Amino acid sequence: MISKKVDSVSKALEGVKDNMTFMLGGFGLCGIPENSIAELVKRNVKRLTCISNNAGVDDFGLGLLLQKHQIKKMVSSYVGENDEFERQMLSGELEVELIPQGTLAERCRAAQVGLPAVYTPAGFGTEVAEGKETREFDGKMYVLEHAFKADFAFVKAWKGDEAGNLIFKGTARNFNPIMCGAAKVTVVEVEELLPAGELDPNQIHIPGIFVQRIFQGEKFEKRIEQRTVRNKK
Amino acid sequence: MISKKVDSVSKALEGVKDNMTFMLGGFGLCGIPENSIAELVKRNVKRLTCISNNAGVDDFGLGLLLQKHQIKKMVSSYVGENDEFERQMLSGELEVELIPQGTLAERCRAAQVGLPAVYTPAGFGTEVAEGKETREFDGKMYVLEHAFKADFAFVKAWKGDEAGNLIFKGTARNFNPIMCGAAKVTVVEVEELLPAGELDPNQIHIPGIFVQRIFQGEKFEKRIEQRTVRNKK
Amino acid sequence: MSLTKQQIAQRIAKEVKDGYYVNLGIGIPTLVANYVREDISVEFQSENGVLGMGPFPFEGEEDADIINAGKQTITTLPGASFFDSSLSFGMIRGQHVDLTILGAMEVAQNGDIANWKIPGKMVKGMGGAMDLVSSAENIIVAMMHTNRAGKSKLLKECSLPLTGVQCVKKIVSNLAVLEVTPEGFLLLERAPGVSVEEIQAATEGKLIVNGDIPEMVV
Amino acid sequence: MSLTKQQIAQRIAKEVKDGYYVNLGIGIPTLVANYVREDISVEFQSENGVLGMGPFPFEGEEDADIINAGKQTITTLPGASFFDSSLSFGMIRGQHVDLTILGAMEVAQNGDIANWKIPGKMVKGMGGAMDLVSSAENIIVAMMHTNRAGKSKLLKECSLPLTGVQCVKKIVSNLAVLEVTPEGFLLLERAPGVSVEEIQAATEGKLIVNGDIPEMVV
Repeated sequence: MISKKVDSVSKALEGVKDNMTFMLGGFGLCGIPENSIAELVKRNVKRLTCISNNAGVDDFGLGLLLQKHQIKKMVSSYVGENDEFERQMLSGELEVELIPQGTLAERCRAAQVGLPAVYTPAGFGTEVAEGKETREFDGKMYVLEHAFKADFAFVKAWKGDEAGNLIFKGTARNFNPIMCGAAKVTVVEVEELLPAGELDPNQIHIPGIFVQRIFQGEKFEKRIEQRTVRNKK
Repeated sequence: MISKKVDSVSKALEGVKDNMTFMLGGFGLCGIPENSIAELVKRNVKRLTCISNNAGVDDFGLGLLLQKHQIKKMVSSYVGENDEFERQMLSGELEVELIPQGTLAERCRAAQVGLPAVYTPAGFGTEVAEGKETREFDGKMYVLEHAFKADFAFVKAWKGDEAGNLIFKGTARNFNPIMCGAAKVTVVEVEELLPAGELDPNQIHIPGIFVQRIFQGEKFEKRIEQRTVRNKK
Repeated sequence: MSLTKQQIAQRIAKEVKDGYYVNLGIGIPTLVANYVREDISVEFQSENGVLGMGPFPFEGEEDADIINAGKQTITTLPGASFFDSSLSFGMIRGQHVDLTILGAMEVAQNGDIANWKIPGKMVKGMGGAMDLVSSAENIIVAMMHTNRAGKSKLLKECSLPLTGVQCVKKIVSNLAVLEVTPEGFLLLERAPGVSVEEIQAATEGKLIVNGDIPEMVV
Repeated sequence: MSLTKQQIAQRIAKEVKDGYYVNLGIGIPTLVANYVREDISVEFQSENGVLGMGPFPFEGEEDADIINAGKQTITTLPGASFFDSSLSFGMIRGQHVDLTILGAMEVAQNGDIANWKIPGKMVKGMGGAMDLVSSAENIIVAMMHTNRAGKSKLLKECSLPLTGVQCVKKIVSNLAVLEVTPEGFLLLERAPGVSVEEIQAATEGKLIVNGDIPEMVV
């Protein structure tokens, strides 16, 4: 067994530098790498390019990096619910590339599995396809989208083992599995870090080969963005 | 819950016809849809095109269809260990398209997820790439390979529920998950068919949306091709 | 009288057939789930990675790890499954989802749709909408027929940046049910008490009226 | 004296480093697992969908659902995982597997390899070999230096249909260890008691001999 375990978030983030490109898992605030984000804030690395479906809210998630002006460019599919983001974008401080969510997902996966590019119908005929190669297959039009290139992927999983094997929970899975191995270094924070052999090999969502470093997160706030409930009968 | 359950292999295979293209899961004899194959033999459908990593052995798996000359063309990555196959191929009775195993896998997945084609480095510079588009990305050469088109996919899973959700076991997983939803109709045989709600939503390998029909297999022989053991100390 | 948002959802619910997998967008589409007939089997997919969504959780039972694409806490029903974003859009792109219901700011008579951007004003992003509209065989748009200024949102050509081209098949607005045909918006049903003339006046794009147009039943 | 197949495997095992994920082909490569140092951490991947392979099962404990790419019954070690063929080749294509060891019928001095087909004779197919050789950064070939007729298998150009182009980095044969360089086969080590002249005689492709060539230690 090849151990991927590191003892602290600080060790897990060794090597992060200004001007790097990061991938960050999560959908809204669900399944985001909270501990790694906190450490990035602490380290105050600057001029980052962040690939993440959303940009957090003003005071949580990637919003924390935005508040400190650490992000130069965001690559996302949806960036609402964040006033500071909107301010920085409209003022031109922040560069933003908006891409379809499925394209974001497939460009992550392409990087993970060594495919250079994919043809997707999403965005054909829209400004998303401007300047990109388009092509017809079987009478339908597709846009060529390239695999992402990133320095670090920050991932949040539910359970993990020392070998780096991961299990995600519910919709906190989202982009996390497909970012594993899609960057030069994949750093995973888990709620529960187990010895190798404790996870059923059949139930592993992502094998440890896609992970370079895994650590037990100190604290998971798991903030809820839209608390919707129904009344008990 | 949308039920995919059918009561018998015979109902599960309704609509199979001569000249159709089938995908069949399995690697060697591991994880093959034994019950569906037996039913195909019984129905004696002819001139089939079969997409499957291997072609079975003389008296099991796809070998049973070969014995009855039901297969017109095989699309596989490896077809050793089958004398009847070799005889039919060398005599020209059987058409054979050999493609790299990873290409086979990705062409299945492409069909499953609506990607028209993929660029893979496998086979570049070899006869596999003859007549195909090749292209450079970042200094490396790739071959364009198209998504498969098939009428039926026959899949073997370990556990399934009435909603069509599937869990595979060990290396019997192989091509089975990526063939689900890659054909017009996906037929799954399982060792254990459970009511919806019995499987943990987090542990499902393939959601039921990719499956049209599911049935409990009557019998699974699960033949071992190479029984290798070590002595007890 | 023009329909309320609830009534638009109610009318769209009639388009949901037994055995359908359905993706519901944010806003009016989300309400559709409340009106689907109980004697048919339908499963709701949310592109953030869940199939088999159920109602909101009871108070105190919310799970931050189980949300829908609107980031609302949800529950799952028996037969549900979770999956990653790649497989989720695989379901969508692979046309395994039978029906997509989403909102629109503008629809053109050729089926073009705009619903993600108002240049210089609204820049939230397209989320999964471009994937959905470019892939789905069956797209119903839930929308108000006109904007607050009374200007038509069913146009000859969209003025806003497009989300997708020639993809909308049907529209249920507060005034009418319309089919998008190669010739233009074919009027199928009127909201109760709304006249063809009123619909015509609210429709900038080409409206096709063939014979008597029935009132919709909601 | 030329190496046995076991000794070739033993020599190759020295190339396996701590922390490596390794894919072993069928034949001599499979034997490599037996000789890897026990004080380093290595995981074996098999392209049919398992990472963390262990030894063969004890008699009576074979599981038909747990096999390797050679279709042999196997076991798994703590930390193992199972996955589908798409993710498996994703590991390979995405260069997450650190070392690929496979057999060859011919290798050319530019690194081309042929190991899947003898026209009109052997038509078993390439299996995963084309994916492996086109993706791996680090490929070691385990082979006999000559065929049964004594003809060299290390050639100027391959005569058989290729499996991959310019991909082989290192060869461990029964006679020598060689590196594939832009100039040709660079001789690194001799099998014990085998002379440079013998190796030269068995090598049709360009052999580069720089200075004294040490005997290999197995």
